[in-house]
Amino acid sequence: MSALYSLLAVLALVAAGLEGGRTGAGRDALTLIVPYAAFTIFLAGFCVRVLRWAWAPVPFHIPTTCGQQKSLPWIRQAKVDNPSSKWGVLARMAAEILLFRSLFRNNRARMAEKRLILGESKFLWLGALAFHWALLLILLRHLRLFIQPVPAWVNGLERLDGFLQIGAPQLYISDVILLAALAYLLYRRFRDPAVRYISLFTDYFALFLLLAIAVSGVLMRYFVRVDVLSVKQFALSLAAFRPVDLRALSPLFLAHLLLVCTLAAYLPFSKLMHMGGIFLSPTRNLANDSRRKRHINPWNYPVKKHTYAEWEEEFHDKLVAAGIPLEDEDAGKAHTD
Amino acid sequence: MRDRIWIVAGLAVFVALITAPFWRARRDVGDLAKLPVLTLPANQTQCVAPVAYMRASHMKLLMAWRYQVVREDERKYVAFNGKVYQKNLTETCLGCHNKEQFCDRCHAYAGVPSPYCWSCHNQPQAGASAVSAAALQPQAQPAPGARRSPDRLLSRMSGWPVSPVPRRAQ
Amino acid sequence: MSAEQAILQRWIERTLKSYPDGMAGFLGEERDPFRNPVGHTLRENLTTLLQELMGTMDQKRVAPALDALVRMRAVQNFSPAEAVRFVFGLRQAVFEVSGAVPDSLATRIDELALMAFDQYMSCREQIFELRAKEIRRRAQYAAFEEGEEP
Amino acid sequence: MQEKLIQIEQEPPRGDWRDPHVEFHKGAMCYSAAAKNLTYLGLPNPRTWQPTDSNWKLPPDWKKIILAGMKERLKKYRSFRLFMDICVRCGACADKCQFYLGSADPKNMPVARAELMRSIYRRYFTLTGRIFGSLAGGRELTEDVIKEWYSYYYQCTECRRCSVYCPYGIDTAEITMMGRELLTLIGCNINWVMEPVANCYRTGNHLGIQPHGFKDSIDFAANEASEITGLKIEAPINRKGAEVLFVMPSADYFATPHYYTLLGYLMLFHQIGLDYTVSAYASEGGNFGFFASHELMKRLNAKIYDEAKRLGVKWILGGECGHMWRVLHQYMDTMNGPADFLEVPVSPFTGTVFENARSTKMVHICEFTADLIHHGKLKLDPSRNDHWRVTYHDSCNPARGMGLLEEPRYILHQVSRRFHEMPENTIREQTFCCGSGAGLGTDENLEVRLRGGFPRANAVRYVKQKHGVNLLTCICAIDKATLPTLLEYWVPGVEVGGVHELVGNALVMTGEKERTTDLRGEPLASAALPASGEMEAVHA
Repeated sequence: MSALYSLLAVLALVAAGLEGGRTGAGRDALTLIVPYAAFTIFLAGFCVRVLRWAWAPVPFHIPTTCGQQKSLPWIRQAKVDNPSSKWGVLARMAAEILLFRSLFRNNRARMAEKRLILGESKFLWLGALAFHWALLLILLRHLRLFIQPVPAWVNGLERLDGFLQIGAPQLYISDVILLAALAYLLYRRFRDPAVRYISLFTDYFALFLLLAIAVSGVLMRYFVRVDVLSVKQFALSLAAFRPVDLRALSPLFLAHLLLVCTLAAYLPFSKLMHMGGIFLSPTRNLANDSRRKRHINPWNYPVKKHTYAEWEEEFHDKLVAAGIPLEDEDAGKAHTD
Repeated sequence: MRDRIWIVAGLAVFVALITAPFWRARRDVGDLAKLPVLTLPANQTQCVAPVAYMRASHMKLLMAWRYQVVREDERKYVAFNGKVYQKNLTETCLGCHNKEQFCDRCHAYAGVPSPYCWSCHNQPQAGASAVSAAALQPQAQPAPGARRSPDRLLSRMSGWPVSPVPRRAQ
Repeated sequence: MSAEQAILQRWIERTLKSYPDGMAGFLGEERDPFRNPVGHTLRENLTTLLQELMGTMDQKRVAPALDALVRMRAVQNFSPAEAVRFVFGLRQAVFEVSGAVPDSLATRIDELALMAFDQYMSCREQIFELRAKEIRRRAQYAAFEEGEEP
Repeated sequence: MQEKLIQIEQEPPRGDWRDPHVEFHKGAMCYSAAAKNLTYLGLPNPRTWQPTDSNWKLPPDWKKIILAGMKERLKKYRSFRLFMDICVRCGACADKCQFYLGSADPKNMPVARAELMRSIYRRYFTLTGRIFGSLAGGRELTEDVIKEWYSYYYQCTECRRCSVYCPYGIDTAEITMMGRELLTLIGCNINWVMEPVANCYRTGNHLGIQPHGFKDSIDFAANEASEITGLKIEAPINRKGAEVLFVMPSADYFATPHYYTLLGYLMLFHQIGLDYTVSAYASEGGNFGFFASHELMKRLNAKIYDEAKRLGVKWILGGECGHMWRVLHQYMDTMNGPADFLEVPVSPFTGTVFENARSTKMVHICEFTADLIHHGKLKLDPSRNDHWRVTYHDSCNPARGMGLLEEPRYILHQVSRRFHEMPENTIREQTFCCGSGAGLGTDENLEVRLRGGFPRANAVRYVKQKHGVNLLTCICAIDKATLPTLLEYWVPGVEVGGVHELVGNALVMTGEKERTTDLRGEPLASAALPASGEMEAVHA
């Protein structure tokens, strides 16, 4: 049900984008109000969310250790999976964020009959990694629309992405990968009963939304061409807070824009905040040095204890009978029995 | 507690990166509205297809031409208005347009540098002489009557009539 | 695929269906014996049982295979009937593949079912014994706590 | 007709997990905490009840208490707030939980276990949840939700295996700990946790053994060690001025097979001449408070530093125990430190400075012994362990909360000649839990434990069939207490022992008499096991 609802929600957005530009008021809303509002919500929401995490302290030092600790000098430490220094933590976080290290642990490639067997769980890692990197590349490529003159590195990325030189406009590999990865992630959510069991509206909604964005973008680039010059002019004018009404913006572009704005505005309220949260995860971003350095809990408070004095008083006679030394006895005498 | 400063710093970097286009755009605000100034051909008033189509999809036309010429030996192109052209980038296109003053300017603006057309084709020496320069401004939508394509969905999504992509010059 | 393989496939699928929806897929697909002990146990021992039912009914192979299956299902929140029902699943699997269940095989399946029931009971008894043992050990602690000698 | 009968299938109910529904089965649930234990500890809502009752006698304002408790914890624990927010439900954790693998109950997937809490978080603490309710993944807090929490937060051993595979490091142990803290606020505890906590608070150890009983046990062990070796081995208690305070889990001096490990410690300490003492006041290293709330953990843990200070020792040595070391390694210094009255631990025999324990001043016995062996301070005769074919079970907390992986292996390689690892994806940080940790090691939920322990047992069976393994060593008191039952059911013929039991066997002591039996009183292996070839079993 939640899958259906979220699909309907995304389709409604697509329809609103396609049809909304037919009237002047609608176009104003789509090209002016929505982008600014979405961007503001995104920035403010993102910051609030991260700051709220930041302001909750990390009372205890709880890294999950995934390798040998640093203990005796002759035992080889797993410096990345069980870091004891800042650099180790940096390496661990980098592996986590850039390569999805933990998901990869899932990934135990096996050689069987001289062939590499990749099971189901490996595809999750591959799909997730492919999706995120492709998305990043695509976002960076979009900078060509927001920056004038276009920086050389953005052009470089484009050239890299289109190095297959298929067709004109050139086919971007990232587009293909993004679509394939999204399709796989969606397929997996439907097909794997365990994942289906836990999937919520928001899980499907995010996937459908991203898929709709990707499809509309691909359509615009390869099939229903839009006038890139107008788009760029529009993007630059937005960035300069001097929006111009551009009649040449096509309905498809408006739909794409609306979907992207929805994603941006929705992000701070959703699980997509994992993009910021991963940096803060206390099981990953702490060095395993809790015995070497004292970790401070800002709200540490005194608790009720059963003190030694109370204990000795309660068991006094039994202690004496058993010959266990008491507090005020001479320490040396205690060890006689 | 001490990590707050790192988190806030990281967040600040993130916000700065995200908003960079805004700062940049505000700095160069004067130039932004300016689309590239193109040098239009002096001797022609009409391209091989409507301007709106050419702006968005000229590469598709070129690719179709290449295929038809190289694979099918089809060299004649009948335009939307009935005029007949040679399918020839160097002769037909560059006969009117100047690479540096026409193609490259938009390409640079849109961030599509140096398509691989230029690995084979050169600007002919006696290139078109530039007479009138005009800033490229958005064109009004073509009149509904101009629609030729039966493909209404595509034309609605793109906002202008699906162009006469030449399948076969006939 | 030979008929025997087809039968086995169906038998395994039927048995997997006794697990909750979310689980059956994983149990059926993940082949690593250590990541998926339940699925592995099912696959391996159902295979052995089928070979023996079709073959010589070697008790040295049948008993451990049946034990492994029943021992597992005896702790998995199944009712006694559900726990041993998988044996009858074979009858259905054979019927689906070959259209009829030979009398000799049917008899063997019935026999196997009875064995499974015995095995189930002995596992349950063992669980109760183990519990009783732990409780006894606890009672010893309690006695010790009161100050008596262990 | 026959056709029809056969076709009856058990299709599991395809429900939405958000409709809370729990049935408590005898054999698969834990009994409630006795009122006297809660009263003694001053905890809320002591009463007589059982989870099978329809009325749980919750306090009238229980809902307010839970929501206020959640709010407070969201402010105090970044882990809690973050883990509530960022899960993407990718499902990577699902098949990593031994309870899910063993029970096939989808609510035992770590992600689902966390969603039981997240749905409440979303409904009451997020904007979208408050507006959109169930569409945003929220649900109402009802008594059934509390029952569900009770059932599933007491079916999690806080072993952190899921956390290893989570791309964001979401640690279900953190969520389970919060769930149990919230349940503690309204008096929904299990007795197997609260009784040890109350005992420990009063007497100093989980079993409630009083000082004289403690002394009897220790003396008994010292005598037995003396008898085995023919030496006079003593174990000082509450001795002021010793260099080292030794703290072990109470099971070591009371339960078997832990007891043999204690013999091993005593013999080791005697042989090297360690200047140490044990304490009757801080006679427990393990900490069941950890399984109820951070506050209870701190209340129990405080005794160790207090006692070290009172006795005037220089540093502290800790025995073989799993969650004890999670607490000592990751919580003790923060909660009850700084231990500035102690000195940085230095091994008096090798001069090794334990830099990694510079602040906490507490060293793991395996670190200590490995250092001794590495410096050639011990004479070992591994042939005395030849009757054992040994494997090693990484206990969850030392593995995933500390990273103590190689030290015990180094020791085992030195004291045993027949060591075989279990398959790679079931050991070290990927180790499977015994299924009985975090206060679940009781008899009333034996079936849950047997299911949860199945993946571990499955790996043990593999090495038993392949290498003839007959001893599973581990460094955790709960493992030693519960794995024997588990293995008796799943892999009969494999015993459970401690690493220092094997050290005690192999240790050649100055002036000792010739040993004919091991610490268990079983004859040494001149009657050796059949060679490995004969034991080789056919295994696919």
